[in-house]
Amino acid sequence: MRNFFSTPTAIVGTVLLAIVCFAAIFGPMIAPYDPQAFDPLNRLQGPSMMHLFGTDQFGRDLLSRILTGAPSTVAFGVGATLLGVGIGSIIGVVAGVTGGWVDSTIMRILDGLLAVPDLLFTLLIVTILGGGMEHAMLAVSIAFAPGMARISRSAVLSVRTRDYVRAAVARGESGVYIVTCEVLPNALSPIVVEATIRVSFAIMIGATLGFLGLGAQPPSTEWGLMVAEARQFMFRNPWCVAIPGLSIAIAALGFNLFGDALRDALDPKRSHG
Amino acid sequence: MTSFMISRRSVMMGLAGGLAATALIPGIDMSEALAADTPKAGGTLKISHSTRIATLNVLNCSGPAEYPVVDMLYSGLTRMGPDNKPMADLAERWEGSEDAKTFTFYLRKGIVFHDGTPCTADDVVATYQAILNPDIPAAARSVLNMIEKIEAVDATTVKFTLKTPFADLPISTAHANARIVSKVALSGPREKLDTTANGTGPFKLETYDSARMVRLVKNENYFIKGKPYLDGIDMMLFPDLAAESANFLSGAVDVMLVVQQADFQRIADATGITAQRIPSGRFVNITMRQDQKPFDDVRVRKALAMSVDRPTLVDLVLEGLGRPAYDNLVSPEFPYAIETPEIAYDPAGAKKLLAEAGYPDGIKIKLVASNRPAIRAQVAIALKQMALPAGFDIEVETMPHDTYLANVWMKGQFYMGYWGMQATEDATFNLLLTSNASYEDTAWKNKDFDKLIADARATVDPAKRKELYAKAQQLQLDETPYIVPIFEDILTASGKGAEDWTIAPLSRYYYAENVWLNKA
Amino acid sequence: MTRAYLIRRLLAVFLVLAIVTFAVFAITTMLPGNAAIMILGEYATPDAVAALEKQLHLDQPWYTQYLTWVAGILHGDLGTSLRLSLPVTQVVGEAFANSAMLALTALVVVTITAIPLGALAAIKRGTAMDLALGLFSYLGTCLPEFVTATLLLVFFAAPNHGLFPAGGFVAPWENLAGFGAHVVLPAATLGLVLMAHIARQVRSEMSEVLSSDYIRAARLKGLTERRVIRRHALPNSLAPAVAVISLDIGYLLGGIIVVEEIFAWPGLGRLLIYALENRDLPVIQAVTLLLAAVYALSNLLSDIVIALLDPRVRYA
Amino acid sequence: MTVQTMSQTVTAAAEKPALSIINYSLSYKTANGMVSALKNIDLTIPKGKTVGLVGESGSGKSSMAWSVMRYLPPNAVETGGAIRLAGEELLDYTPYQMLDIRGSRMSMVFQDPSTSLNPTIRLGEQIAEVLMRHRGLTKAQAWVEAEAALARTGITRPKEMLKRFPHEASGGEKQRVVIATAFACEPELIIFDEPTTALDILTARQILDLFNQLRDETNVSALYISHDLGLVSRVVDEVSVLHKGVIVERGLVGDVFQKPSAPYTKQLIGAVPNPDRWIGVDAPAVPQTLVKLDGIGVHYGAPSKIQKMFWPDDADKIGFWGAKDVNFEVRKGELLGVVGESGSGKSTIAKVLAGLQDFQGKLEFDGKTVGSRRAIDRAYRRRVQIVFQHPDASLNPRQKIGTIIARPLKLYGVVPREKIKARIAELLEMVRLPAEYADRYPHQLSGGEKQRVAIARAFAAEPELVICDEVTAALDVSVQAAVAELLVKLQKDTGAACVFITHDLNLIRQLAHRIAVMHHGKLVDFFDRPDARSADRDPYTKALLDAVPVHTPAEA
Repeated sequence: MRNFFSTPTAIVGTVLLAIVCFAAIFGPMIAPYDPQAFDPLNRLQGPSMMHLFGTDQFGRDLLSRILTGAPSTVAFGVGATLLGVGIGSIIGVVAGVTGGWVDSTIMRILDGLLAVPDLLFTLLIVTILGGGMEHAMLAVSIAFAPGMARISRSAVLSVRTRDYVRAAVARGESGVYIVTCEVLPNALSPIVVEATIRVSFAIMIGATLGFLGLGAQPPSTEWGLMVAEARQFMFRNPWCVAIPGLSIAIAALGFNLFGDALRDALDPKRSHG
Repeated sequence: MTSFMISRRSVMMGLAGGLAATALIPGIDMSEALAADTPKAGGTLKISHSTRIATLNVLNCSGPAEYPVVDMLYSGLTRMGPDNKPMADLAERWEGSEDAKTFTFYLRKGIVFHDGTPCTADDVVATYQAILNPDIPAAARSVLNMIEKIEAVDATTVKFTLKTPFADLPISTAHANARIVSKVALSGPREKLDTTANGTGPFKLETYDSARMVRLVKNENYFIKGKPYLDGIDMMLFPDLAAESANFLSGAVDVMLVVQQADFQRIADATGITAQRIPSGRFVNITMRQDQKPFDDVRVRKALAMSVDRPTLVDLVLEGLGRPAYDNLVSPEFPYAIETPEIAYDPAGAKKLLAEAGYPDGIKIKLVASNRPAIRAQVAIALKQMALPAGFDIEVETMPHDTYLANVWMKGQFYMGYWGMQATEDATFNLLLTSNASYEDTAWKNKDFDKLIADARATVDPAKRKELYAKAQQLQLDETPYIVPIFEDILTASGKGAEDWTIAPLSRYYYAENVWLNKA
Repeated sequence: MTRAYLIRRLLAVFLVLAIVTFAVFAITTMLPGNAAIMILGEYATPDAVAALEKQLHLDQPWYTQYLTWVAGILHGDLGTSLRLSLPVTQVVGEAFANSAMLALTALVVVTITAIPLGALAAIKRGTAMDLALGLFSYLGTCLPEFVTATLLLVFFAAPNHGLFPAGGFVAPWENLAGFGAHVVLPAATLGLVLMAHIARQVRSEMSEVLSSDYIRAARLKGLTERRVIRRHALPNSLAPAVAVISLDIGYLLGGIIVVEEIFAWPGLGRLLIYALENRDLPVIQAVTLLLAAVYALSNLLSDIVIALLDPRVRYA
Repeated sequence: MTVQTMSQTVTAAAEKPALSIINYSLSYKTANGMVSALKNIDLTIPKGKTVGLVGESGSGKSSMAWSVMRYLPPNAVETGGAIRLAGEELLDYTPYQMLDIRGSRMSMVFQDPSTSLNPTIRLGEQIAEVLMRHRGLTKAQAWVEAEAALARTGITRPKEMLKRFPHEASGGEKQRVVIATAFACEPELIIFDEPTTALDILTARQILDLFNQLRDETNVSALYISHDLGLVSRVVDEVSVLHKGVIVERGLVGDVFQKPSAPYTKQLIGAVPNPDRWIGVDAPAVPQTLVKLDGIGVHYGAPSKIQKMFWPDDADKIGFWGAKDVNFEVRKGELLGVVGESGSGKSTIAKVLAGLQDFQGKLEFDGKTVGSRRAIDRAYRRRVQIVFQHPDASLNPRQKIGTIIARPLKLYGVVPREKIKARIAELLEMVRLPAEYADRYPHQLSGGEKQRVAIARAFAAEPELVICDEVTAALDVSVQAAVAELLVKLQKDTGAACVFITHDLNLIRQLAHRIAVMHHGKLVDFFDRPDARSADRDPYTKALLDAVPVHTPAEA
């Protein structure tokens, strides 16, 4: 992981990530207004000194809503990913380590699930669970699991044939030791990288669900929902769709860039920008 | 608030004078007010709508875009006019007995279905029997269940006999889902009703594509000579509201069936557009389950009622395109509506009342709202803000409509309802408030109230009924079983050259046979 | 690339689909609420609901429903839509055709623009143009469709002075120009993300190839740069590009759901959302199965194309 | 010819030399400043002569090649000097002009033919395109020419070969194609960059012969770059020894070999394995069998149960035999050499012995019979240790050296816990590494050091048999020798037996008491070291022995 900050990708990614995380942690505290407070006299305003990002259809301060929305948005992305990675990599590692028919059965089933597009899969599950932020998060993580399982499995497999693992086998090490001490530590980095990048996807899917009315629900300040609510006013005040929309993009971008930088740093062979 | 007065005024000015009139004196036929000159025949009217026409089954369709279509395809015995009074449709006249227990309807001569087969009393009987048959899904059953028997006296005369007296039968027969279907169609496989239509309405079904467009063409044999003027109507589906309004403004569509409050101002200001606000009894109501705390106590209900700033609510969620309501389900359009006293926004008073009721430090409670239509959540969110100073700590939970239907609707303790205007006071109360109402979801169950409604139902003399309904409404106002904060106007718009388009305050009636295209 | 290989792959596809059918059915039968309530809405009377449920056979146990459904599929009959009361094959068929038109338009445009773009960026590595592409591709991958779509609407479909219709659909055989006008924005929305991703992949593949020994060898043979790129580098970076595209089809199938909903495009995506809202199980199942099938088959197809592009695979 | 006389030929310039490099220097811009790669290089290749450039990895010999071909990375900085092709200053040529010179007037043969040929283009086209580019032939003519060129490289059915793709040709065939391409336009100069390193012994030999033959036919001038002095000695007239970017010695091959002047050259030559210089331990007095391989066989890609069930008859066709009934024994304390080309199955045997590979047949260890891999117990695993070829792959990058070496100690309880630290120090000392290395991570060590650690780990278990699978193959010549000597020393100290697997016959003949030769998974020959040259050797063994260059420098 040498000279991580050598690439612009890494620098920009880290900066964006820092901004997003800052907003996620301190957002609610530094929000200038109550994100739910109405201001009937200043509805659908453009940016002004009074409201830096303008106001929405109820005259609620967009900046405050974005800031208070940050925690849930980031929490959603990270939470969903962690959960998905957790479920996925357990399955994947089990498959990769045991091999044989267990492996092939698991892989067949995963292939089946992977054939269903992520968003579609998520939609189905979230409808079962019945909408709402938590359910959406669970749905996304379930939808992520197969992909993560695949990646962690291949990571394990690639490590399994390394000489130092062979050496451990030749020494007569226990399976547990080999997996925990020899395989996992070295299989980890691709999983971590993938996870970081997936956070951005999770954020986007979450926002999309909010937009479709299946994720967060009013009066939540989740960004996707904000876009959905403001859509019918978008011609009267483009800001109230543009601001939350771009916020989503920035959050996603932060994690995406950071993940790529991480990958480049961990794996110098891979050449791309 | 001023900005709203202005915007509202400008709306008025932006519209035809006749419209302003309708806003004040309900019940004048729009066509007269708006008619530019004598109707021209011909042309195809393009109507945009944002919800699917999932079925053409007149007996149980319920979609906002399904009503206009069945109104164009089918005719009932009677039909509600823009003045909320029953008008002739298939039946040119009707008469009821003194005791309001038997009614006779006289059909027009020589009515034919779209396929050319004659429409006779037998078809009417068959249709009503189908509606009353519990095995057949039929939305009109609830307003016609007092019918004991129906018989065809001759080819054009139908006689209804009722279990209980019911003076409003000619209004019930106008029910949008009580339109006459041919005997043949009813005896055949009923699924065919979903995708085909053989009615007696002004327009015939040409193509039915629920995903894109339903195309109707002129019914040459319509029983009113010279009508309809139009050669055809295209019902075009735009699920995305922004897309719909944009297409309407670009002139790609002649009529925008439903205009969103958010868009109304913009559309009204656009040149050549006639945007209409039709005052209606459509309302949002806050359901409070009264067989459990805290709403078992009338003072709590009243306290909440005092914590709603209704005029502001009208401005915020309806963009001013509606009227504040004061917890009376009966809107001024109804013949027996009483003068409802305003309820001032008085958080302090509410707080005191709450304290008396035994909640000195307020009430923390969850208010559920479905996400469809958006107005439910909007009112809920506004209410949360308005009731805060009064000591109501409301947590709004919005949920997808399906989840709402499955888990909350008719079960929940505190949630948002949304109802279209009903045809009569009787229908309104029997929908929600009487102990055996179809959607009795408050557990209010007031015997005196039930009696008043039952009596009114049986009374023919208008004066007496007025008195009884006045009592019922007063009782309702005293008890506040529901909080009804606003009446929502019906909003629709027609583009350049689309003349005489309007919707009844009841909605569900569109008079498309009067519409004509004034295009060079 | 023997026949045996093809057959093996096809069997695999069917296996996958078999798994999908079960998964989908299991999931859909778990959905709360039921079509009857959804159809009649909250203004329906309870007895009407009961009557409808009976009419829709919602009272049977799930396994009977599953078996009848599978048997139906094998006979090419997907049942009847509960909500639209039309044969599912018809409803889904039309929607599929429309989606295909949208997806293919996007895919074709993207492919013919993204590949050269990516290649160019790789050749002109480190230049402003490369940087611009990188930026664009990141932005593209990080804007959710609904945001892109909304912004496109604001800019290009504003009322009165809009360049394109804000939504809707015109069949090309009815009016080609109309179709063109309507397809621009939705296709652009889908395209942006795809283009970003594909261009990026092609770039990285290309630059990997360009740094390979045989390219060095080709240059040291004194070949003109033109030939080195066209004859030596491009073909070798094409195969992976195809692989990426086929994977992106999975993404595309997800993307149309949102895009069609926003632009009122009468395709599978909107049908699906409508079916989900209305608990129209037969339609949900059919659409999901169809999307999965398309994805699986497109992957198979891409493998074949790759095999044709790369002799090493071809004879493996 | 001596240094002086060579420089005279340059100054005389009676006929311009094919290539003359004068006082050439090159450095690279890197994160930590300029790094000098070549310093004041003087090198001349007279017409028709071949000059060898010998150096270990990192000596800058490849940079030299790139400089001559004018194909330098953007961060390269030429700090003066001249490179002249037949008198023309290449440094003055624009990249565009160089396009016409590369491939026509000078061409190059690369180390690894499998990566230097385009996998998706038929071999024919890859030769023909040069002819079309530089000799303006039409496609048809070019293909005819290509066939002829290929024929000259001794490929039996050139027409067929032209139609094949790289992956359809063997390593040797591919290298022939590359060579054919290089010779195609009859260039004045050809640069050979380790052209045989990636090839098997026999193939390498053939390529060398081919090179000599073509050189005589075409009288081309060549720069032959290699790390292998011994090999170079067989093809070049003059040789320059490159060390850390400086030419430390130059002269006629014979002279440099017989009386090297520069200390580095001396060391280099000393390191070159010399089969006649025995450095191994003395053979055990009384031969006692330690391990006995009894009909050992390994069937890769063996048919699954289902396949056996449905297609029993072609079960044997599926997959291939990595090793088929191999029988031999390893004696206590001896060093047994196992020799073979890649794919001969020598590594398979190593895996079997180390219990990493399922096998058929019987394995007899110290009297106990082991019937299958599963039957191998920890006791056996302790007594038999393995060292792998690639040191950087055989050490877990996430563990410190100390942890790595401590592992067997803990696992087998070789020493009590409290003594482990001390023992690690001892072991490191045994492999001549400072004790503080215990706290380092593998990537902080050089290849040779890593291999020492791997060896230390093996001997930490105090084994009776150590399997060394090509342990020196990945290392530089000098390091190679050191590691070999270390092994021998450890053997002396511990008395462990060793199975030493390698492809380097010279090296093995310095160490092994007995040598097993494997070919296509079979044991084809097995003999005591002294009998290496005896007449009754298997023809394959003979071929191998003939293939490797043996040179007898004066003991430096």
